[in-house]
Amino acid sequence: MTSSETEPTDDQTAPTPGTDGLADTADSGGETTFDRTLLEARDLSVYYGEERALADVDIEIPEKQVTAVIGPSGCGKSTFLRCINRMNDLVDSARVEGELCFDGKNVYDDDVDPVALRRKIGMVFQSPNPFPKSIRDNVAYGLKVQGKQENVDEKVHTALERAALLDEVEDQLDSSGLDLSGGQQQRLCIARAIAPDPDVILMDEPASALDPVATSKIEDLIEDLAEEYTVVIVTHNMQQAARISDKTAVFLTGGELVEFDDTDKIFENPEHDRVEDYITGKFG
Amino acid sequence: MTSSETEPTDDQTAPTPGTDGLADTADSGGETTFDRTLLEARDLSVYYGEERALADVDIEIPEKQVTAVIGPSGCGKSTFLRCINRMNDLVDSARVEGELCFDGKNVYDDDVDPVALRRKIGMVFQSPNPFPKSIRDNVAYGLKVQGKQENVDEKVHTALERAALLDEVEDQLDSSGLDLSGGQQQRLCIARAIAPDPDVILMDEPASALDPVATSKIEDLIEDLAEEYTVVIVTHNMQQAARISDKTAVFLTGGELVEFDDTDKIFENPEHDRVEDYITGKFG
Amino acid sequence: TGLFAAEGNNVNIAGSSTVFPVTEAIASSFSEANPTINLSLSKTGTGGGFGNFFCAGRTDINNASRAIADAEIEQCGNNDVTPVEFQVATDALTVVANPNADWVDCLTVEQLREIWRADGATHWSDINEEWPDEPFELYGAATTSGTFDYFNEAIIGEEANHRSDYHATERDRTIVQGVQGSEYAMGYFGFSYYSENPDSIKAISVDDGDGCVEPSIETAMNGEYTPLSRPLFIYVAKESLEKAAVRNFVRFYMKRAATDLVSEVGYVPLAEDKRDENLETLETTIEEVTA
Amino acid sequence: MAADTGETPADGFGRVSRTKDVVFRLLALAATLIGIVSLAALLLNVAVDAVGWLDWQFLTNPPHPNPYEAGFLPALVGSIAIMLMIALVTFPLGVGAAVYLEEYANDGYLTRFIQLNIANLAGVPSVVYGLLGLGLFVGLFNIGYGNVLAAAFTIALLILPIVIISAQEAIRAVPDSQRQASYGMGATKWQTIRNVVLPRAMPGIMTGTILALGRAIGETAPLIMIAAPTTVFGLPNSFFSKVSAMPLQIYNWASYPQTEFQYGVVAAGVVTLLVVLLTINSIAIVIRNRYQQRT
Amino acid sequence: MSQPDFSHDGIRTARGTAFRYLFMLCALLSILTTVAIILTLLVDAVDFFAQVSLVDFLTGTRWSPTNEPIAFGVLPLISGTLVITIGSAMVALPIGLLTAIYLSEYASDRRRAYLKPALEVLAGVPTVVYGYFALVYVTPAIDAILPVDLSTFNALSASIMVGIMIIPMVSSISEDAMSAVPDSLRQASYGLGATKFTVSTSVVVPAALSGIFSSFILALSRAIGETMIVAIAAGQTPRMIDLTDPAGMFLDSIQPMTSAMVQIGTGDIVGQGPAYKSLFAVGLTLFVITFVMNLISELVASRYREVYR
Ligand SMILES: Nc1ncnc2c1ncn2[C@@H]1O[C@H](COP(=O)(O)OP(=O)(O)OP(=O)(O)O)[C@@H](O)[C@H]1O
Ligand SMILES: Nc1ncnc2c1ncn2[C@@H]1O[C@H](COP(=O)(O)OP(=O)(O)OP(=O)(O)O)[C@@H](O)[C@H]1O
Ligand SMILES: [Mg+2]
Ligand SMILES: [Mg+2]
Ligand SMILES: O=P([O-])([O-])[O-]
Repeated sequence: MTSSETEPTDDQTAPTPGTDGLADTADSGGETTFDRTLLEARDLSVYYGEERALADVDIEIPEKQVTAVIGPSGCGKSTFLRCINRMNDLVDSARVEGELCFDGKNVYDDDVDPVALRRKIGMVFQSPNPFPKSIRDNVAYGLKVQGKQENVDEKVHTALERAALLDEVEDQLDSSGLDLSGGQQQRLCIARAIAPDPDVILMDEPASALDPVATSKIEDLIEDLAEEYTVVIVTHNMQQAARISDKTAVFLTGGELVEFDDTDKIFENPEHDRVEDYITGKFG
Repeated sequence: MTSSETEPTDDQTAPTPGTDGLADTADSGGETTFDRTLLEARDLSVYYGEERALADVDIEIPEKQVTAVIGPSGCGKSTFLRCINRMNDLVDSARVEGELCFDGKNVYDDDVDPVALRRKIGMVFQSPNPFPKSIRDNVAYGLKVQGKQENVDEKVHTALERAALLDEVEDQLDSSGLDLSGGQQQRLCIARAIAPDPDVILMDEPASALDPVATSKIEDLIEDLAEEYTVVIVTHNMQQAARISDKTAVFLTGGELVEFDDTDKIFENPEHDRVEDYITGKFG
Repeated sequence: TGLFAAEGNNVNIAGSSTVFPVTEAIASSFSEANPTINLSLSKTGTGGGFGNFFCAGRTDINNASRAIADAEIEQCGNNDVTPVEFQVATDALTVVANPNADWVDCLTVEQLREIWRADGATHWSDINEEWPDEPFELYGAATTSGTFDYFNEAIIGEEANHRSDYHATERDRTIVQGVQGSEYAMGYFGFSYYSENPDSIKAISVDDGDGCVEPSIETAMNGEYTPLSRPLFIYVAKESLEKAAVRNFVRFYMKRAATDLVSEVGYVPLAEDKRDENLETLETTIEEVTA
Repeated sequence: MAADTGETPADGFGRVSRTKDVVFRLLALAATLIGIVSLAALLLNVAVDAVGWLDWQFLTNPPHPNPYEAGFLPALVGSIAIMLMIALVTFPLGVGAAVYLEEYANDGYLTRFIQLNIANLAGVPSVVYGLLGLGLFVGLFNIGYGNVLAAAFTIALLILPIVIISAQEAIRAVPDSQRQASYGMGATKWQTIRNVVLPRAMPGIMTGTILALGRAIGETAPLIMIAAPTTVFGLPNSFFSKVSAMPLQIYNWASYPQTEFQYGVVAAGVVTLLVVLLTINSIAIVIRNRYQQRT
Repeated sequence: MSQPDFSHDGIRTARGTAFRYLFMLCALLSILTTVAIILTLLVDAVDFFAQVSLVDFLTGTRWSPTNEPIAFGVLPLISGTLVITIGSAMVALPIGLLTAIYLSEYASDRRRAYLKPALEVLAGVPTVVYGYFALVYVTPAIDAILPVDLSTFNALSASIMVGIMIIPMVSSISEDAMSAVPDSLRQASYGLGATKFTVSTSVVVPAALSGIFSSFILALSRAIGETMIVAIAAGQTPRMIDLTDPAGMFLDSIQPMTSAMVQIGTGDIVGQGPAYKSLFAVGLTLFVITFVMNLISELVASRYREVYR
């Protein structure tokens, strides 16, 4: 909330995460650098039946950067993520208020077809969920449902390459996606998500089911992806958020977005005591 | 392990838990006070299939005191408890090595009938599990299965009274045990466990499903019970262990009993760094 | 008598499906007067009833649309069952066709033989060139039934075999429905099945050399309807007459066999002298076993 | 489809055609309803046809070749007698087998073999059970053909697998914490089963058994195979009385020459059979609902 | 220190053992049943095959147990069974599968709550009632509606009725398999911009395929063993089917194995000759076919249950 009013600047360089970023952000105070905003929530609230899971969230997510969403369990991180591609439509009890704009267009407008919307947004889930099909069919699935039938093989290869999986599976494209290891499965899911070439990739705790080695591969991959895609990632692991993201949004209990800023700023010098408490582990 | 060599002393007064105990135990160093040992494990190991859940445990549990068993999740607390009344017999894959003596008799000897053993040992479980019968029949259940058919009504009353439940249910003894609140149900289960007048009461996280008010009633009750019974209680709540127990056994991952001593000693000045780390929340 | 009283109150009957309706009608009115007697009645065909039930000592009474055969008497004898014959009605075995088959109303015995024998005619036009050039669709009694035996003997005779490529069934209802369903169908069965369905099927008159005779109760009773009218029987095991229930039922049966009850189900009732003769036989036999 | 998607989000995101979706949904709904609706239509037909035929005299008379005098009583009583007998046989055997499989048997080869065998038996055609009854009860044990005992034993074997499977489900649904509580009190296995497991599983077991009896009451082919008589006039007065049953009587009537049987008497019989069946099933549902709240 | 007494109580132990074996006996009864089925069928079938060669039985194309010339070729009966199976499969498999998809993917919980029991009523209606429906209502209705020459006894209405009867077997087992497909797969598909139709047909159905397959086999096995519907409505004409003439296959009377068994069982067949014993030979054939199918279905089903524990 503190930072959502700031205007995007021309500065295209994302602040590099790590300790060297500390001085910059500490100096700039409330002032933060912004790219072009791709996603923007205004007064976004979500209710499950009577219960409010997201409370008046305002946020501007920049294009082609990694934005991390962190917060204690049940604070509404997943709910927020699923607002972006309207996956909450699938939950009967869910009700959304406010606006969420994708490139200026409110995705909750009546004329928006959520199916069409989702074709612009890839999604990767907490635990790897490949289809019980061949690796090739898994990656080609999105192309198939979206009717993008040309050059399928080429696109499958490219997607697997971008997902840093190609080398490992190149000669077993016809074996089942379920036969891969957990980390490979998750990269397969990433390949599946990027194959139809979406604009945004949403990831909901994509590494929580993985071992440290697999996790670090996925983290490397996410940083690469940000060169071409806008990545929004939910994580419960603060170190992970600090390592890979450019921006960090901190939700706290009650579905409130307490602070949104450059990642370095959040981790080194947050505005709010509650955020500091949460980050240092005193709460949550 | 540190203290298991020390001989029981004549000192019948259990050290009172709380801060005043601190000075005593801190002063006495490795020296601890013991009552008569009722339960004694020697080199006790338990395997589930190939996996070892309890590793060479040696412990002497004194009579008519509260012994708390704490440790991180999966460390083998429940497994240990269920060794005492041979409930592990019901798990096909479980295999026990070493000895566990009840009043000097190894309960794993061939001539021991686990059914007879369990009649000397009451057990209370994590979440209240009353039978879908009347309150009276619930409490009388042990008497019935054990063939103790005289003065059933009187014994039911006494048990309910000791379990601090009589006042609340006196005029609805014939209504179902399921109609009680969670805390009442758990006290009903305690009444059920003590009605046949066992020697030992085992409790496996008896308050973990309860709200704070119900929990504190149960805690009071446990302290009272120790006047007549030997109580062994598993808890994941260190504050609870500190509040109610005389002795504390700390298991750490791998089913290892790392430290067993007077509760005050454990909480104020543990021998092992790992125990200290665990108790202060740095680990587990 | 409670719900589970003695075996002695049971009367078990099996046998001919042709005689079945007669026995059913009589058993029904008998059991209304005697509710404690458990009468059971099975449609097994005459031969099946003799072979599997009656002569095996499993039933007290067998319905029969033909007289008992020597082999069957022998089988009964081996099991100490003594069959006592009572004629209970007369039947006019009826050949039927579809009402729309307007070209045929009467057939000679030779024509019938040609239609029903093995390697005989296959098309209507084989019998008469003016008739349609369509294959027969034939429905008849199952081979072991009394009806089959009787038809086989009266029409086909010794020299030829009854054909086997026809719809053979124990269930006469099937024949009615089959013939009703196809213009080129033909079938035969007991008269009662025709008399119940005179609108949906048409009876064929039979010419035994003396001109066409329509099957009816009258023509059967006065002996004009040849060669297809036949006597119907029940056979009672002499040994079963020791049971009071069986005695009472057979007495009741004999009296009723001469009444309209029989014509109501489509058969010719017994003449009164024949009935008296039956009753006499019955009482004599009863005396023999109860003595 | 991709071509439908507009390039500039400001104009919305385009629309993806839902024609297939809608058509498929309607198709699936139609498929779901087709069986139910056609059954309802047939039931309606038979109910209409039964009007005027299903009356007191029909329910209290013995059968008769004259459709206006025909009655259903012996078949009705026969069905009920057979069913009671079946309940007496299958309930203890079914519960016993289920208790063994759920509470005693360990997960060895024998158990899995028994389990597979039970699943298979549940799928053996009823006419084959008829032959079993014919060979075993009528032939080998010489109980007699077509009587109450032979009929009940034969159909009991037929529904036993169904009873066992549903009893197993009911027993499996008893929470393990209940057994633990009982063993913890020093109860023996049998005490635990009798005092804790069975009382708790009983509504489920009863429901399953009663539903299986509903299946039993409609069985015809096994009765035919054990040579149950075509028509019975009196009420069964011993275990060895020849017995008919409602479906068998219906099957017989369906072969009678008169159309009054086809469109009247048989319809009345069908309606009676369905009413009895429905009553049985509603008893099961009442039991299930009555006890379901308590869990 | 006097040791506590935890010794075994003889009576208690004996009672426990007695109950154990009593219950075990009940469970073993099911195996006895199977053995008894096989033995009763085999004993008489062996008698039969002593008089009729097994080869003639299995390859003969004429079934005429009582009519001269006598022939015991089972193929016409298997043909009849095949016709009914094919016919009922054409009704039940698509309808049952669509029903399962509707229930699992489209119907709201409330709607499912009354549709499922309503469907189960279909399976609970006695088969003799279905047979009666087929003969008395369905055949005349088809005859009136379709411009075909339908025999009174025909495979068509019998197949339709058998098909309707087995719909619930297909739908409920398939639905179980579809419900077992983890939601995460559906989410993945929706997340890629799939419509409900695509999710159902390209993710849920393929993932539930083994369960669906198992439901198909089980339902067909049930159709093969169905007796009363065919005995009442399909006729008694054992004939070889001509697969090139589908109309003739369905419009005329046929005789499946079960119906032949009923005919022999009620027929006017005397004594212990091959005509009577053929009942058991056909019964054995039927048992073997359905047993193998049930076994396959059970094995396939247990595999799908493992996939998503
Ligand atoms: N389908 C649902 N129906 C009802 N309530 C829901 C549903 N999904 C989530 N909630 C509730 O909404 C709140 C936010 O849930 P959400 O899943 O967004 O949290 P989260 O931050 O992702 O938590 P976690 O870290 O545990 O995944 C929680 O209180 C949760 O119980
Ligand atoms: N029935 C069982 N079969 C196989 N392994 C088991 C079984 N019960 C427990 N274990 C394993 O044994 C180990 C110890 O389990 P135990 O239940 O004793 O832990 P615990 O300390 O009580 O944990 P918690 O605090 O979570 O209850 C764990 O690794 C557990 O996975
Ligand atoms: Mg979440
Ligand atoms: Mg535990
Ligand atoms: O049943 P039948 O009268 O033809 O033997």
